[in-house]
Amino acid sequence: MPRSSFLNSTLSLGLLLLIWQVTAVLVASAVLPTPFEVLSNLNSSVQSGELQHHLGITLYRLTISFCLAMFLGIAIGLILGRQQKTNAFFDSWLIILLNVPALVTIILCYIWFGLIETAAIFAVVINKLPNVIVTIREGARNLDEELIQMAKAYRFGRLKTLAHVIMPQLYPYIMASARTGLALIWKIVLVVEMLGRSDGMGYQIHLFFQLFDITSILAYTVSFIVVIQLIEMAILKPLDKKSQRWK
Amino acid sequence: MPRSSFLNSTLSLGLLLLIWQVTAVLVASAVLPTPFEVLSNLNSSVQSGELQHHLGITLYRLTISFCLAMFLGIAIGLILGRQQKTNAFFDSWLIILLNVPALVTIILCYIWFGLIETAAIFAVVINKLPNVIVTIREGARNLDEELIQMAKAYRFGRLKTLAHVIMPQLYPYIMASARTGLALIWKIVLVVEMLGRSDGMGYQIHLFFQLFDITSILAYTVSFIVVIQLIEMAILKPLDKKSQRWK
Amino acid sequence: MNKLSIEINNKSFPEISGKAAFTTIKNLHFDVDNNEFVCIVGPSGCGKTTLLNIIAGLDEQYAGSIKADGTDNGIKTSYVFQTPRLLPWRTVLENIQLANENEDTPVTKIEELLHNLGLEKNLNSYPHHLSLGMQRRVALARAFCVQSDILLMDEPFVSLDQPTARKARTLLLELWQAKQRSVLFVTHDLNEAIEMADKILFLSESPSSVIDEIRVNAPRAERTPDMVATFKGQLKNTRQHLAHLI
Amino acid sequence: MNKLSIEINNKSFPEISGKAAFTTIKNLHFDVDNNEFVCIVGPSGCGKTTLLNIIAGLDEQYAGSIKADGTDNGIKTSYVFQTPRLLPWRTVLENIQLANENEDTPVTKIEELLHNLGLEKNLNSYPHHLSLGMQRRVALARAFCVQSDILLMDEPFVSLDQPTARKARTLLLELWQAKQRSVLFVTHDLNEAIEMADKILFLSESPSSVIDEIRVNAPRAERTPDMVATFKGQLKNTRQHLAHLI
Amino acid sequence: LILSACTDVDNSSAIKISVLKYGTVNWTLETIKTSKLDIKNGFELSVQPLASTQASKIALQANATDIIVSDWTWVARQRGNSSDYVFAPYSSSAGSLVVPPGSSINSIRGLVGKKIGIAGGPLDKNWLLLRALALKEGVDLDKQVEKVFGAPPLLNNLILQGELDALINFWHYSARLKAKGYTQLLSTHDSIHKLGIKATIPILGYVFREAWANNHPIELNNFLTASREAAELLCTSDTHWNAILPLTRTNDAITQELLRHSYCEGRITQFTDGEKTAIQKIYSILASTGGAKLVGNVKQFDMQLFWNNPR
Ligand SMILES: Nc1ncnc2c1ncn2[C@@H]1O[C@H](COP(=O)(O)OP(=O)(O)OP(=O)(O)O)[C@@H](O)[C@H]1O
Ligand SMILES: Nc1ncnc2c1ncn2[C@@H]1O[C@H](COP(=O)(O)OP(=O)(O)OP(=O)(O)O)[C@@H](O)[C@H]1O
Ligand SMILES: [Mg+2]
Ligand SMILES: [Mg+2]
Repeated sequence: MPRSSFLNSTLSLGLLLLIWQVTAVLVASAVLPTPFEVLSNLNSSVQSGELQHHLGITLYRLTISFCLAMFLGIAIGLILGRQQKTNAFFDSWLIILLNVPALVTIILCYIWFGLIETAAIFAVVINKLPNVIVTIREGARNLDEELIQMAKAYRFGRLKTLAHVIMPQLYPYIMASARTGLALIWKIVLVVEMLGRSDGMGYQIHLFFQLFDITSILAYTVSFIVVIQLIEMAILKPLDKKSQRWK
Repeated sequence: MPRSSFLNSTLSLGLLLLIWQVTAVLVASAVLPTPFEVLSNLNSSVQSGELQHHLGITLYRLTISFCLAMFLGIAIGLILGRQQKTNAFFDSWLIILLNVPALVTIILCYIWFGLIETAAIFAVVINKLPNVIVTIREGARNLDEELIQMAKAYRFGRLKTLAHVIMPQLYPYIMASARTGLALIWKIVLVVEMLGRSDGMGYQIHLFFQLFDITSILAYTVSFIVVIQLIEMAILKPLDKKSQRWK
Repeated sequence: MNKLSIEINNKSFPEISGKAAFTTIKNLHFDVDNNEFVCIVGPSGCGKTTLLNIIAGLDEQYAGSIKADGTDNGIKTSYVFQTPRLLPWRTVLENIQLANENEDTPVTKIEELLHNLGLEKNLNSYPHHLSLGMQRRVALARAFCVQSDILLMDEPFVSLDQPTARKARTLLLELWQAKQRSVLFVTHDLNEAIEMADKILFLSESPSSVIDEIRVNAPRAERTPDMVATFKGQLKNTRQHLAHLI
Repeated sequence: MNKLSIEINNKSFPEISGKAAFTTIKNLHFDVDNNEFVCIVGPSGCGKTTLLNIIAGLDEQYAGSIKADGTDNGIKTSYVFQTPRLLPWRTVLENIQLANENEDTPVTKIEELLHNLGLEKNLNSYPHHLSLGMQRRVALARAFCVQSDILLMDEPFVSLDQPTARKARTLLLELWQAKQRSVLFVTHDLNEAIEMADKILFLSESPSSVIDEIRVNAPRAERTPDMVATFKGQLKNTRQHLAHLI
Repeated sequence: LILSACTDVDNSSAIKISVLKYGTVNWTLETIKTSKLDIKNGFELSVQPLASTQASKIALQANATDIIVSDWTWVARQRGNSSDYVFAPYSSSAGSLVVPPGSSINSIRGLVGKKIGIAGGPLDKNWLLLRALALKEGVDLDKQVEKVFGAPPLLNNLILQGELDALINFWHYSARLKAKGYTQLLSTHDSIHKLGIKATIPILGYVFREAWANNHPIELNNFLTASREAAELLCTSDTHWNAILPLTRTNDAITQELLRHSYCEGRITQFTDGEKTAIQKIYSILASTGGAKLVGNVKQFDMQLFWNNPR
């Protein structure tokens, strides 16, 4: 009998909190506040409305750049994975794009576009895009040729083949890059906001960092993780379930 | 007739350099130096031996933490992907680990372990690990049950099943996380070195940033990309080829 | 569509690490008349699947030509592959509908067909939850539904029990008579070939070519098991070079 | 190993979205004697593969027991699946060796076996470069090499041309006689069953159980096509309830 | 043996200090090292160069270093978090507000509606003091200008590109702009004076743990002496100045001269109770402008944070 998923996650989070609490008490340093301190900090940030403001803005940036990066990444990754020649040509570009430090792309974006919203979003997309491409490309290289032949024999056409034959096979790769992608974008948004925005979680966290206020940093982190957990529960998990129902 | 791969990459890199050169000349700003300027800067950094020193140290950190993160990530990802119950329990831990800002983990590592090498490497591993886990987990969820049954019927045993049945299926996922992983680790190593080391590429690049010396930043970036290209050509590409020979 | 003429001068698979280049088909020529039912018999590994793939346009790396009515415009095929090749993430019904979208075959017709093949309970099952024989029947239904100039079938009735296979054969003949088209039918079972075909092609070991072409002229109603056995006996006696295939 | 007694009281697949829970096997009991050759015949989708999976220990979600010599310790099986199930990233030889590592069958023996199955040229080919029939033969060779208490075979000889299938049958009988073990052989071809079996089990539609058990006592040398046809004729006349399966 | 090794280290006269590689403090430290001022003063200096100010703060927290350089607002706040840090003044060089050559902005009022870059974020002292000053004139800069927070080098570059109308930046960044003809509208000290506090207060200082200082009072004082001597050398001796020129990372003679000038001007000549009370007053101004964010739970400035020999 499987434990109910609710009980399960309560148990799991409870254990985590316990570990945190014990460590915090043992360490007894301002650098590792107890969960309680973090929660009360979180509470007051919510009360003041500050947290919602910055979280909202960051989520806005995150959503746009996530969608852009995923969409472009899947398209390009699919092309590179299926067309060996194109891939051979652009492979080194991809490696370069992957390994240019975030700092460089962010600075260049800000310098070219100015300290504006577009620059920030563009910088995030540029940083996330190559990761999506690389992951999807691996998936596209490992598609089942038999099913593609079937689609060809029955004249599915491009769109139908994409929707019914290719996408379901890419699904695990898309999920992997969506999950790691949310995390990566969040990490990059932090840097982007730190270097040149006047609002958002990254801006705030950096401010706290200057003051060495770990409690507030953790409070903001917790709020973001809660959002991600909600996304996971409301979108990704159901998607997973739906996509796995044929197994 | 396929163009030789050497010609191909020369052409591709040539085109990139050309685009860069033209943009740099058009922009004509200190912020986007021409390739030539960057190369001569690179040359003088190499002459002084400075670059090799910092590159060497960063590569050392990168290698250790990459190996650790991949090894642990594959093991944990496989377990979570195959055992639904364990996964249900640790899922939220994973999401938390994924989304704790790098800043927080890095600071905590340094403060707990001191500003030592171990702390730096540990911080990188902590940041990379959840990404590997998530990717491998998707792969482990999509293994071919028929082949696993076959292995069971013929009593392959754990190790043999792992080596001959599971690993080859995980291969594309491992490659995806190796490729994006090198890039991610490189990005995190930059922050780790910035926040608490007195050597390495991250330390240097951040110093250059304070002086807004984009030319030097790009020179260092180029040197790193060259290394990654070499890794790609000497290790990953041949691996790819070997693993695809049965197709 | 009228006549289909197939001329494959050479089909080889390129050299791959560990295996030298391999010529599968060499100088294989034959014609398929309008609405003709052609069975293809040949040793395992001789290139039958390769041949069907070429005709279906899935493999373009060969020397030769496939001409329909003298031109080489695309031929509309439906294809029962040697394995079921169903989309695992689509139900039985969806799998068939997807292949049929252009023609808009009404659902009731599909349901009737599935009923005839004994799958009435599994309209909404996913392929992974079916036995292999059931999956093969779904693949059959898919090919039967699609309107096409030519129906390619690669050992379609293996893995079916005798009664189901009999029913499927009848169904195929009915379908073929109702809506005339050419059929290319690969089988290892000479009885089946004699029962179904207008013409049986015998292929050699690879590099394969046509070693013999036998016409079966008896009307299909008269092809009882006895008649098939007699025909086979005659064949064995008159065509020594086919003995190893029988 | 001595006697194997199989008692499956109930095997059902749980409810899944879009499909209700489904009982495949109900009260299916039979024994396999030491070194007995048992053929299983039943309609497509009745649960034959499910049964073999249970015996092989691949499926443990059932009510009942599989007992060898009265105990339910693991039985050492080798299994020819309904699909080849070769590791695509291993060559033919490697695939067979991997399954054999515990026994250390010498390479020459494997090569000989592959030669007998007509695969002498493909020792180092990867499965993707073989035709389906060839892949099936590799799977046969793999199962033949492994020492086991019981050999499970799920329609092993479909997709093979007649001569190859004949050779494979002979090989199987030789192997079985040389190194005695029990064989469970699923087939849709009653002729094949009569030719090979000590005992033929007929299964009903699912939820399936054994509806009849027929012994074939003639020595194998005497089982000519004529004898098989006669035997089948008798069966048809004496056992009305089996008519639909014949 | 291990124990004795440990005590050995503890009793040694070595001082570890973590600073920005290209920061101005490092000029002083370099001079101490090259002129062997540490040996002469009876201690041994070991400098750990780091790439960011944050890194040095982490180092101090992690007990990986003895001394870092920071400002007293940070120390005040950390003391509130029960960290026993102490501050010894080092420099009064302060940031400033600069505008491009020929800019129409010539007063605080002129900033209204303009785009201003602010390095160091919304809690930056320079910015808070400017806001306080503007409030006295009835202008709420926080609401009436377009603020652009960003990294100091990035902002410097943006104003050069003409994307900003004015910029508040740290002094060594401002110096580079001034060398390019940019005008300094207001320095932090100007703001302080206009706010009615007549003292030139230190901005940066050496920060260390009180416990450590109490254990090493002699070495610490020797170090502070050496630091003053080194600064003196840099301002009076061209040879010494030229020796550290590479650390300024500029080849432009005007910039170099400006940097040296500001550096020397920022030397601390005296630090008496007068300055301390001035700092206390400024802190309360900052606290009222910056709010709880800046000061945390430290409502009252703790005069104990200044290093005052062993207590
Ligand atoms: N991708 C490939 N690369 C190399 N050789 C191949 C490839 N596909 C098939 N072959 C070879 O071509 C020959 C013909 O294969 P094909 O699948 O057409 O045989 P077939 O006649 O359909 O056999 P069967 O009756 O067993 O299905 C085989 O010998 C096989 O080894
Ligand atoms: N994973 C599954 N989930 C649900 N139902 C299943 C599953 N696997 C098999 N079944 C059902 O169990 C029944 C028996 O399947 P099985 O594969 O054992 O049939 P079979 O006798 O081997 O048929 P065939 O001769 O066609 O191979 C089928 O009706 C099938 O729909
Ligand atoms: Mg074939
Ligand atoms: Mg079956």
